[in-house]
Amino acid sequence: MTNVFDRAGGKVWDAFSGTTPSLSGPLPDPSTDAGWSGDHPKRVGFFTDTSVCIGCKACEVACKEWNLVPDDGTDASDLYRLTGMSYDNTGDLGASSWRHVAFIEDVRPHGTATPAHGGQQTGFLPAGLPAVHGGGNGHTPRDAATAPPDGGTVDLLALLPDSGAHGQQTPDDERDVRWLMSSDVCKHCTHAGCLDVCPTGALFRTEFGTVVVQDDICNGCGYCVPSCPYGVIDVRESDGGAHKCTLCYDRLGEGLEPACAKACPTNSIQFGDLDELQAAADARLAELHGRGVQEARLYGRDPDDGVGGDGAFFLLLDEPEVYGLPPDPIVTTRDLPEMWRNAALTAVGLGAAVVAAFWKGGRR
Amino acid sequence: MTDTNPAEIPTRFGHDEGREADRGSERRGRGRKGEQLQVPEAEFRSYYGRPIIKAPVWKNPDVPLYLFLGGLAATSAGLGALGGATDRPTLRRTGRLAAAGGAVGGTVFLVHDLHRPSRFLHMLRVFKPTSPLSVGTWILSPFATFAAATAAAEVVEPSLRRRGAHGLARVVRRAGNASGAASAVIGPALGTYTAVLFSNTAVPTWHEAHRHLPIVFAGSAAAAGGGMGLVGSSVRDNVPAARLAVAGAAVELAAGEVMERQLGLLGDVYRKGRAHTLMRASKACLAAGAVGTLLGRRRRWSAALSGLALMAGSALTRFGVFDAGIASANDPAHIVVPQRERLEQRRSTMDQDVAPPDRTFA
Amino acid sequence: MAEAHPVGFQWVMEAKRRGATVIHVDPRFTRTSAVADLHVPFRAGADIAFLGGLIHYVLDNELDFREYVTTFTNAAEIVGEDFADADATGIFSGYDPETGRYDPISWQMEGGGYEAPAAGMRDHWEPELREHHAAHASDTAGGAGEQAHAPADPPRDDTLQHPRCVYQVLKRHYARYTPEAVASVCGMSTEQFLEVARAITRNSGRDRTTAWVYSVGWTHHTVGAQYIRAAAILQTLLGNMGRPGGGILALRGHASIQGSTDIPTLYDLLPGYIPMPNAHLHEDLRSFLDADAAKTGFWGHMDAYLVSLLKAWWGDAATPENDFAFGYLPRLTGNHGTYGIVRDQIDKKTFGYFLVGENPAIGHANGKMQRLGLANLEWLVVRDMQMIESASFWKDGPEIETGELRTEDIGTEVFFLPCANHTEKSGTFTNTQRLLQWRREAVHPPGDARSELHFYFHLGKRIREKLAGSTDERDRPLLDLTWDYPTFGVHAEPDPESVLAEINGFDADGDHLSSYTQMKADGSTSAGCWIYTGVFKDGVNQADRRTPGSEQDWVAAEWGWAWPANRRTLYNRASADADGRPWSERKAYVWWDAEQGSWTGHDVPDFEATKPPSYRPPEGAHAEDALSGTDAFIMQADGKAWLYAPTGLADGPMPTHYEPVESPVANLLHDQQDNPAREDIDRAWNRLNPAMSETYPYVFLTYRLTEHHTAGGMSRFLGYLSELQPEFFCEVSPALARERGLEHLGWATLISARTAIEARVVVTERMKPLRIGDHVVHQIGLPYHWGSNGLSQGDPANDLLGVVMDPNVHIQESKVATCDIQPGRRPRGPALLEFVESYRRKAGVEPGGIT
Amino acid sequence: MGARTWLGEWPIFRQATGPDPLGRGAAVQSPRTQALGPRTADADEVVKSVCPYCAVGCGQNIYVRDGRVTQIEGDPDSPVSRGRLCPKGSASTSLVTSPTRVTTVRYRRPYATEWEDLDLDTAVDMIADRVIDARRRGWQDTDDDGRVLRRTLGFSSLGGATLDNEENYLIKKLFMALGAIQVENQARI
Repeated sequence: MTNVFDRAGGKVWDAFSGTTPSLSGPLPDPSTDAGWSGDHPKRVGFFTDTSVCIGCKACEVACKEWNLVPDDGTDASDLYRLTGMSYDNTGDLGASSWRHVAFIEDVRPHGTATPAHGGQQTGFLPAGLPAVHGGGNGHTPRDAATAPPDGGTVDLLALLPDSGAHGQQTPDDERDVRWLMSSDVCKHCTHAGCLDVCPTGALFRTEFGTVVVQDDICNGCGYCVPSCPYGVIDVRESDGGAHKCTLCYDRLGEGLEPACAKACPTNSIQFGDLDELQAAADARLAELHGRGVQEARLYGRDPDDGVGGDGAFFLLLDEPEVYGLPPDPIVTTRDLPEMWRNAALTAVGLGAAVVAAFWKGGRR
Repeated sequence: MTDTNPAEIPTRFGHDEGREADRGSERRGRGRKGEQLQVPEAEFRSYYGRPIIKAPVWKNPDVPLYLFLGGLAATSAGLGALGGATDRPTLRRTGRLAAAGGAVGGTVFLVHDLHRPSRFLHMLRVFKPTSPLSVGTWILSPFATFAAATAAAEVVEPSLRRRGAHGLARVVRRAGNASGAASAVIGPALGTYTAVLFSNTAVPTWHEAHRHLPIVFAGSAAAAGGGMGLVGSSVRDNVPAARLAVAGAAVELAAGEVMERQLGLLGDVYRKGRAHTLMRASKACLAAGAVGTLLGRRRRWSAALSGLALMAGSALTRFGVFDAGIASANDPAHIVVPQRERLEQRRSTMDQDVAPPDRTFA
Repeated sequence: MAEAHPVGFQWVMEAKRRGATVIHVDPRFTRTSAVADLHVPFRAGADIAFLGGLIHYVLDNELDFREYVTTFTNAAEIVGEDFADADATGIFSGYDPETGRYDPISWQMEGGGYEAPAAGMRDHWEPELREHHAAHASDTAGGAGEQAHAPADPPRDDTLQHPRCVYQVLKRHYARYTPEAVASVCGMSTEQFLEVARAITRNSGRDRTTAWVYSVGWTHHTVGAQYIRAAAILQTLLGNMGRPGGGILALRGHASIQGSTDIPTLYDLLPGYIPMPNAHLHEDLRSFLDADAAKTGFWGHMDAYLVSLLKAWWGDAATPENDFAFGYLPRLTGNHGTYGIVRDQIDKKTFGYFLVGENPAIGHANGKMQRLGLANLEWLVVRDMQMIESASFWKDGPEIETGELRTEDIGTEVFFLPCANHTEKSGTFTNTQRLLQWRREAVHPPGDARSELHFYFHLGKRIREKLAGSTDERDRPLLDLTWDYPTFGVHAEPDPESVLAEINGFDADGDHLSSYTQMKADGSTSAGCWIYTGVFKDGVNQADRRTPGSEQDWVAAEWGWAWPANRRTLYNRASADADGRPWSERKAYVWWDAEQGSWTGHDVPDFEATKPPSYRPPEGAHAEDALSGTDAFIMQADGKAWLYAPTGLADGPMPTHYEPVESPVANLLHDQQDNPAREDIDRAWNRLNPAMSETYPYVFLTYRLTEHHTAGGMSRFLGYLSELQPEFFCEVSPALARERGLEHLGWATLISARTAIEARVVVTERMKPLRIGDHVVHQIGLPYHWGSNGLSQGDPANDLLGVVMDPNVHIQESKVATCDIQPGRRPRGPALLEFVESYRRKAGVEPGGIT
Repeated sequence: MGARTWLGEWPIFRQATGPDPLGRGAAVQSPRTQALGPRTADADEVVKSVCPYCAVGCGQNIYVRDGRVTQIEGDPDSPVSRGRLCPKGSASTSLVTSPTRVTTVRYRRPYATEWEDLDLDTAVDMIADRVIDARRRGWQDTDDDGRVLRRTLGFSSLGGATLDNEENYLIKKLFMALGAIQVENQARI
């Protein structure tokens, strides 16, 4: 036994001390890293091309139907209420929303907007959706007392461009509106914070390279919730378990594609082997840039980013934060060795302090 | 149209506070009126001002109390063990009982915090060095076992002696000493791992403080354990507790201050709202407790009072840090602004000729 | 399209990916606009001005596809001298201000007598007119009915220069529809208009085609039929009909709304678009056919279609001696459209009502009118899956709240019978592209739920049993009816395939017909719907064919079955030129194969397979034989696409812009403000807002959202859909919000002469105020899915609408009307009535009420 | 089953002995997860169908187990829809299994304030009686000019756009035989 643990311990240490680069950075094959043998399937993922998204929300419904996810909302009283965030009444990803379609009404002075994709090239003004304050719908911040004090209703009216930066110089009929839609989902990160911090092994990396919660294991500790740099996973009030997109793990084994991708009418959500999706995405980006859609950019595609690249990545038409995505997410486990070192040193210090307190113990 | 009812604001969206009449004039600004900020307002864009990451679902007060009790137990175990070794029976007794009480109480709160408490034992399926909570479980479990055994010994031994079972009492005492020593050795880890627990999250105010938080928490643990020692031990025995408490309070105060300053924008959560109140109260308690200890250690009541103040200060820090994290998670600016800055920095250091101009890795 | 037909929209996105330009012309900025290359916001109800402007642009710049136009349309034909254009007045010749109706006799082509439209419609006009036409026909054609209908080689000018040739008449009619004028009417910039005009003309011709897609945004108007006509004229001029990538495509909103028009649960049609007979003195089958069927083109066989139908219904009881039981058919005497029926319900002229899968209390215009109709019935049968508002109106309808009705005073006996859903029965839906697809039963319906097939079959059986032995002549049709479908299962479910087989029809030997061309008028064949004949070809349920799309070409002819004859594109003969050659390689679809001596191509040719392009009809030829090898529009009596329609329309031979009845602005193109031939229901519960009313200054339009379905019976009761669009809301522009003090997410009350409703306010830049002349027009968007039942609830938007109708099809104008909007919730109870009345007083509208 | 098996399944043991020392993948997979498969895999039957909402006519596959619908998905074979569905079509399973669906006859007497129960057969019989009665009372043999009408205006019908062609056919056929001309549906709306 001792040998076994020594060996394992050695491996743990290797992984941990950076000999095996598995806490951050590019990782060609996260499945192998997670102990799946060499003949496991290729890593799969989603490429969500928001330039063809029509915001129909089929993905949201198909996901719920397949995964038997309950209606969202914390209780019946706020279930059937408008959020006022354009046609988005889901609000965000959560335990009961594994797909979330964001709607952004982006207003620009006439002639400066680029058609959604393609069309003639016009200038691009970075003036986009204004920052709007307040909790919006859904989750009023978990602890109202600690909510940002400026939380108010989402008062779009007060934020309309003619009362803002563009001021009176752009009358109503000289403003163009761009309506951006994007179906958000769990990113199935190469380095998944939720998975790293899960103390029970409920969250695990599958042979497909995806990140899945095992509901029979999860004890609802909630650690994964704040560990996700994208705010994806959450604990469901009704059953206490943490839930998020499984990339339809139960379907993959049978060769079925995930429910959302299957339903998506315009193929905005594409499912497949990640390397192929990446190639397709690069080609699509080049095509859009060729057509003058300069604001198109890929998000989560880069294996050098803070999470080692996403298994579910996106083509966006504006800055990520406009869609509610963090502009430069990192997996905090990246800093864990340093944190452990600090904690260990401090612990030593604390122990020393206790001992020191007894130094030449003066007694009254 | 005077006979229709006035517009109703749906309760789901309405917050009474913060409805500034002229919010519209600050489209891109953060729109915080009437709030004196040290950090200039940052411009950022977001999705309807909604949080980007999810705030912890950890329960309040369970988790702050667990942190506090863990810290208390961590140092109490050491005080108990060394108190026994240096013939300070009241400190020994206090330390041992507090260590056990803290560990058991902390475990109770930790289990209660789970949304599926019956599955607490699932924590023992795995050992994950990447999960501070897993590591913490493997710290807490033996610690609590040893501490509880030690406390049991502490309680059982005298009664054995009273019944004349001296041999058995001796065995029990030795066992208690051994397990007490073990818990004392493990203790400091229990006191500082919780800092990693918080830091290893995407909550900006916690993660960015990962260099300071262990020190703050260590100080807090020392203040709590020391404070408990002051409360529970006699004036004869309480010097180490007083030293530890004062040192802990000093460290906690200093490290806390440094942390808040170095957080910059992210520190704003400590300068407003409930976290601000809690941290102010914490500092006041710590300062009062430390001064009280220095001046009044020799009187049983003032020593106890100072000890209570220090414990309160320690606990309030935990609550304050917890609240600050929630507020930070709920504020999209905490995500967007630093990450944007990071991106800009990276971009500005990139060679413009090499960087593909048409590809944005956001 | 992306909004209400997202999956169909995948093909638009596919086309766009391949380089197509997508233009969205809509008062709203919808999900479609979001991904379109160009969104042209414009004023609801201005479509004919817009389309007329495009026609003007085409003609003015001679951008029409001239070879197509001269080959396939009536452009070269000469209009009679009596015809006077609408010109500045907006009224064509033949209008009688007394009756508000047109006599179309002056619209006829030169040298031709009165020409019957392709099928039916002669009874559209007042009895006097009808008799007049009959006389006229007899006079001019020497008493031989047939002669009256044959195109007597009308005079033509193929140079299109004759001042009275259709081309020139059309050009004059649209002369006033200049880009500047129509842009002003529509509220768009001239540049925007020209951008569209340039795009569609550039994209039409030999090598390119443009398609127009519409939904009820074009039909829900007092000039709805003319909207479609306008598009038809434009598309025909540009050569976009009968060709791949062309056409005018209707997106229909219910699973088998196409099927319920083909096999019509509609009062004025028999299956296969055969007109219902109207009441005439001494009318028999022959005189009906003489008057209502064209003699040339494929309607020339209406006798065979009708006799086969009568044989399908009355079997052996339909004999040559009794006119094949033609006399069994009930006769019409006027408009019995749904709004007329409801009016009769309110007047207690009709006593019972079946509602099968419809929720008129929410889904139909003027909900109050609908509910009053229900409340004045003796009995009501509702068949649905959920407890819809039309079943529970006596308990919780808005009129109960206002005190207009009291539950205890409502005498309606209500039977709510649960129905089977689409997984619980087999049968065919006909989709929006005429495709019949068979669904197979997956599970049995629960509890008392039954299919409609079961209900009506057994109801019919029960009634026949109760009347068995009756000697009353009026019961003969019922007792002689063929009503003996095989049944199966514990509930004795009729076999739907046996019904489909009856619809398909049988020949004299009892074999399944394979084509309507096999039909005979001698009673030897039977078929329930001639256009569906072939769906059971060879005894095989063709609608159940499911060869995967991936294993077929792009026409996918082996999936399901499209009427007629499994053709996927109608009039596809027009995809080849006069000589039968494809207009271009790229657009090759159906062509003449001279070697084989037959038409061939990717689709089933919509033409007699072996009729060569060079065919010219002999004198006096009948039916299809009277059409030449270039007459692609084979259902037309002359085989031509009509740019100018001498018959068939009640409100003019060419589409003319009229303002909606409730319009905030004056008609800038013609003196006549609104459709002079429209139909009204002038009752206290159907008051109309005056045009250009300051009391009701804003335009509103009703529409659907992706997340819901029509009146909500299939969506508001489902959690997954309700949570996505949880509340009734109105969409307003920021400018209107400022003008009226509306707050985002606050409440607003919307008021019309009918009632007032409340909605959450959604302020959005997607709604744009428009400048019409010097007038700023605000438009308010109202999704109409909500009612008081279900998981997500709200006031019904359709309650705000009044009923005014198109004179051709009796469809209501519900896509544009006016209202006022004010912040805050609406008054409750009787106060609501007084509130609405105060508006009516202010606007000078007669008092409203429930009688 | 012994300690050995138990130990072998203990993820920590697997962590220590297998290729997943950090316990992030293979080592922590639970037996239940390992056995996971799509619930459609054990369907008794996959039935071809068509979406009941709009008129695009998207293909649907209906998965049935033990006489109940367990899942409805797009039919990839359909050249109309290529397996895709909109949110409404995707909600078809909810539609057909809705807990608020009414599956028994509900009857409201004239002037009553509440629903009551009624046997289906009785209901159909009562409706047949009412049809016969209304037909008789609304009957018109001729109009004022003596033109033959042979029809009844006693009752009417609305609906059909959501029904099958076969059902519409029976409705039209029966109503024509009854002389009832007032048949309408959503196509007029």
